[in-house]
Amino acid sequence: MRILAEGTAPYLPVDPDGFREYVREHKSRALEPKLLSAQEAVARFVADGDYLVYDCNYLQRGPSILIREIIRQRKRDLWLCGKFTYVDVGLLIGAECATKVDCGFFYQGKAIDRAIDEGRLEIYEYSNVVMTLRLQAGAMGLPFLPVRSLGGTDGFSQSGAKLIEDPYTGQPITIVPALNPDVALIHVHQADQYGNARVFGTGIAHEESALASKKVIITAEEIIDTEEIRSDPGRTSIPYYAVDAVVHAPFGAYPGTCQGYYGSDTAHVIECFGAVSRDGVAQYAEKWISPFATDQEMLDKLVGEEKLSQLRANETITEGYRP
Amino acid sequence: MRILAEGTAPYLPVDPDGFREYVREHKSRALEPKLLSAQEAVARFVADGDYLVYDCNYLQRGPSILIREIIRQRKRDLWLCGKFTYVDVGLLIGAECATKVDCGFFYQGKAIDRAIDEGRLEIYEYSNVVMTLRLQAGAMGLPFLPVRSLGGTDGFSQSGAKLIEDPYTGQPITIVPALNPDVALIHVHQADQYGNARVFGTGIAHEESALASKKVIITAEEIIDTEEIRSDPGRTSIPYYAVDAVVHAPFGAYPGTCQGYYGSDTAHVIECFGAVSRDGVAQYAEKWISPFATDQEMLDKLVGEEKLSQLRANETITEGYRP
Amino acid sequence: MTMLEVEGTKASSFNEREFQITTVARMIEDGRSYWVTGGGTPIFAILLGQRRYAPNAQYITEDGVIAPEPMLPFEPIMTMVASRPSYRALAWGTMNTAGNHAQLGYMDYGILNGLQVDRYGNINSTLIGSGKEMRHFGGPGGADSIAANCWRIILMTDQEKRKFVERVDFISSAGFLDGTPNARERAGLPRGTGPWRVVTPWAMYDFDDERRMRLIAIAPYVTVEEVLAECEYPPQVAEQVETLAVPTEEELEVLRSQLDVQGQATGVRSGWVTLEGDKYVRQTGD
Amino acid sequence: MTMLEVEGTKASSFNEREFQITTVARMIEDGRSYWVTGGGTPIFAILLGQRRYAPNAQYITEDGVIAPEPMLPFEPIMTMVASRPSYRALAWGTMNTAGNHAQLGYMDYGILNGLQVDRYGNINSTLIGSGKEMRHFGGPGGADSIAANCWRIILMTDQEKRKFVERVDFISSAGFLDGTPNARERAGLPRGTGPWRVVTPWAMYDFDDERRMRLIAIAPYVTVEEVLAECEYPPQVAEQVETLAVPTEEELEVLRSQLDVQGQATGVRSGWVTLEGDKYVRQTGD
Repeated sequence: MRILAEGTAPYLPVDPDGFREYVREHKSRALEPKLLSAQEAVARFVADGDYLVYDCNYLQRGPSILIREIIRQRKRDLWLCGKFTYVDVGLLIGAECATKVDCGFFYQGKAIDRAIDEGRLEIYEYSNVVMTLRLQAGAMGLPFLPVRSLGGTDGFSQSGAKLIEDPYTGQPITIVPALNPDVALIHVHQADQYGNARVFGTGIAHEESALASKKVIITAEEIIDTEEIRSDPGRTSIPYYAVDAVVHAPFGAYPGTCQGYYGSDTAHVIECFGAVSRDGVAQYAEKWISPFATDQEMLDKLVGEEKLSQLRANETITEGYRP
Repeated sequence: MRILAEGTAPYLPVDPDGFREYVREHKSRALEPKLLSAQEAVARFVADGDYLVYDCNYLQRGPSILIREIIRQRKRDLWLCGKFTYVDVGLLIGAECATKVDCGFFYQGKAIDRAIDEGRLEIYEYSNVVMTLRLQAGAMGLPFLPVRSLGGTDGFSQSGAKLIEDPYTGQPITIVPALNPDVALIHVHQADQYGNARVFGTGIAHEESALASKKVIITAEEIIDTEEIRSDPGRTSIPYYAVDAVVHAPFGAYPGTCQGYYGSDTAHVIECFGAVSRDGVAQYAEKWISPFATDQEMLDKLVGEEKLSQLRANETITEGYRP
Repeated sequence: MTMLEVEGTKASSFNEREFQITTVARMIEDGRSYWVTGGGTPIFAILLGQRRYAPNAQYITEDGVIAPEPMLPFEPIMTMVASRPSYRALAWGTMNTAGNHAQLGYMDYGILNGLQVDRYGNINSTLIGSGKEMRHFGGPGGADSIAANCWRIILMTDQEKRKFVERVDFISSAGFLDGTPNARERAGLPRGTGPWRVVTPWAMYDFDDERRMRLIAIAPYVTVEEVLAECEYPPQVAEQVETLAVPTEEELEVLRSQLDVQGQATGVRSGWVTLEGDKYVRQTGD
Repeated sequence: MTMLEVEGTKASSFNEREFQITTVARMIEDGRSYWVTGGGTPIFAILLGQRRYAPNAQYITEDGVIAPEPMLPFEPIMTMVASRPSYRALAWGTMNTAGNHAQLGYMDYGILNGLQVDRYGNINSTLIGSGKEMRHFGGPGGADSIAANCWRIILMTDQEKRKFVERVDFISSAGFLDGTPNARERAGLPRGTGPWRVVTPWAMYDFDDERRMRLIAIAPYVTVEEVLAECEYPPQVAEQVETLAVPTEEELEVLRSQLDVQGQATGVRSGWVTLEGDKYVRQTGD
């Protein structure tokens, strides 16, 4: 059994026993109310220097409200899990909140080019599934998982992966280090006050991200009664004990879509792409984030009731999204 | 990176590439009707010498109808995945259908004692979760998975596990070989004619068992229209392309319970324990299996409409089991 | 000194199995999580503990039922993958759900049964004897994962000579293995875990600094000598062996009328104990 | 000889992107499974193929949508984790669902985009240039897993000199790597997989026995010389280079009125082609 090759990138240290001890000390197994405002949740649970994972992205059932809150609170030096993202990486880098990214995919633009040119951004190379698999390893409490891709690519060389001789087949097999982020942000359709959360429709790695992470903030379109959770336990995607904060966030995925609940605000979506493309994140933040103490204020004043009603009406498909 | 210790038991060869090639050649990705009788399904898809996994067990939402059919068809030399079983292992060994078992748990009795004494049974030692994890490795197309248990036990020595130096932490970690059974039997609440299957409530490893196995037989309480599947895709537990045969089997878990649908037949359940305990499997089969050409005939003649209605009525809990 | 005393009316008549269950029920810590094997005494101990002392203790079963409010009583055998034990859970998963969450450190306690236990808390549920005399039992089931991954393990077993041995015939579920420092870690098991208490109908044990099983308390109806006579390998004995408090009528009411109504757990191989004068006395001839 | 000819009325006017999409749509094999990247031309190719030629071809997207009957057209960008593309699926999962099923060999074909491709079919979607001139693009997304695990890979890219190179600036998704026998297997990738076709608006390539990209067909509006002029590194050229059939009116009707109604895919960097006499001619100045 030999290590045949290894990538050279730094990666978050692999420490399953340390993660267990964190869980033991910091995660409550009691049913405790966890409702917080977005402001409080980010202030308490997102620290400068944290490794941050969010599920889905700013445009598709992502925790967009918390990404804006992170920018508002000027968090610094975040390390991003860049799986299946579009504009979020660009926004967080353009706003100078992030300095490292494990890359699966992100929408590229001058905001990112400039950060690279100025030496403000390190990129380590993976791919989407490889990142969700690293999260799965983290969510299983394991140090690593094998994977049948990444091997042979230049991404492999600039990652934390290793090529080993499989002790069962004798053949080469790639393994990737478990990922246990400091903090996970996950937007869901419904949650109760304890953090039992329901996602409807497809997702990227919401369950894995929550279970793999030390601190977990759930934003939920609807807060539902625990009675409802107990009446259909098969619909629970994330159990309460993995969750530290629950934020009631109707339109929390705005300007993105929250499938089954509302469509995206296409004009705003294009504006996001523009901000990242032409290095205009500061202006974007000046318009959509900094003038407002809370996201709700932005939704009220800048988007308005009529537009929001329209976005709800645009989502004509509800099959499969209402239990 | 070193192998520090290894178990000595034989295990099904680990061959992810071979499994892929089997899938490529034998599993249809087209939507094709797959309805078969239990008789046809077992005749076509269970071969002597096969490694057999079934999910749950003879008493709890298991494919009891197929276990009886295997005994009726006198299949021989099966290797059983003995996770979370009660009387099934004893029944299949007492009926001389099986000669090997990977042991997580099974109800022990004279039927098994005698098989051991007569040298007709090999037992390899794992545990329930270790077996479901081996199935998960198989269901991910990977050669092995790490696990945080089994190490240090005598089970480890009599298994296919290995203790290796973790290339990430430098600490010892146990790895277990992926399991890709020849055939999986899974009882579900609902399925369509293509094999899209829904399980409600908890389970052991139904999804993992289906995806890990070469041949998959689904028995379903209800055959539903594909339109219904498409109206709530979040409820699909197993996708059609993993499935080879769909058997319409109301009361297919009898004498066991099928949660949300019917309770168990307690008298018959006790009879099963008795058959395994006192080496009376032959008599059990003579009463419940061999006189009948099909399970339906047994249900009609030996159990009867009234008893079956009662078992349905006994299941008063339906919350969470009806979409 | 009396250990695990609770408020209530001391029962004047109960059986030893009920004593064992109430003892563990009183150890249930509020707000903590328990991974319990589905059948037998562990599930009754957690259910009784929740009802009497620890309403916010939560449990998970091997089939991935998370924090249920089960419909009682259970049908015989039907303690997992069945509707009554799964009732009103907060989430339903599978066996790998339970296994993964335990590997992550989310399970504070595991409560187990076993055939045999040895001086280092290793548990056997696989086979007894060796060679021609060997008899294979059911295997560890979920116990191997519970014993490996929960932070603290409570083993519920019988006080019988052949069950308390120097070295179990087969280690199905890891205790402290050979008892050397870090033996568990060297075997790949999570740091900081291991056996915590062993509770029988007669006695309670913990593990000393050298990871050896130690008698710390006995039932009021037995003596230390009687307990030690039922240990093939003598455990360490604490300087002060305490006396465990007897069940209360309130506990027995819950246990008998809501939980084990068919006497499945409490009826098994269990002697009867009655108050005679000011002493609890085992009825012999059981 | 004309390749991929289908029944229908030959269109007299179409753009090159439409030509590329219809070419791939005609390659869709009925009853097979496709893992397609959510955005851009691959999804339109499979949708068009299903509608015209292969009603029982199925596809899965990176977010675990299995065999949907999507509501068309999609909103801009909203091709995954959104209700219209997920509509009437047979199952909904997550990214690991898609990844696992692909690792198991359930995905017959993958259809991909890329920035750059080299003579061994390696795909770059990460960065162009090196040193000070280096520019980072978005990364492989799901393409690395698609390229590694699907049985056959179809790459859809542009016919531009800088895109067809000897060695890509960065291997984001594995082709035949250094082209030596079993290079993929030595890198831990599944046996028997690899690039299968490259389709541009001008041409189609396969891979020869030595795993080198080879020109096998061209559009009727270009010559082999024009194609080769748009390859920085010259590919192998088949003995007989065939001519690809043009889109039919029926295909364009579906593509324009049901699929890409906003011209998102077909409008991008694409020249117009019209029938002049008996020849299809590219309109210059695009």
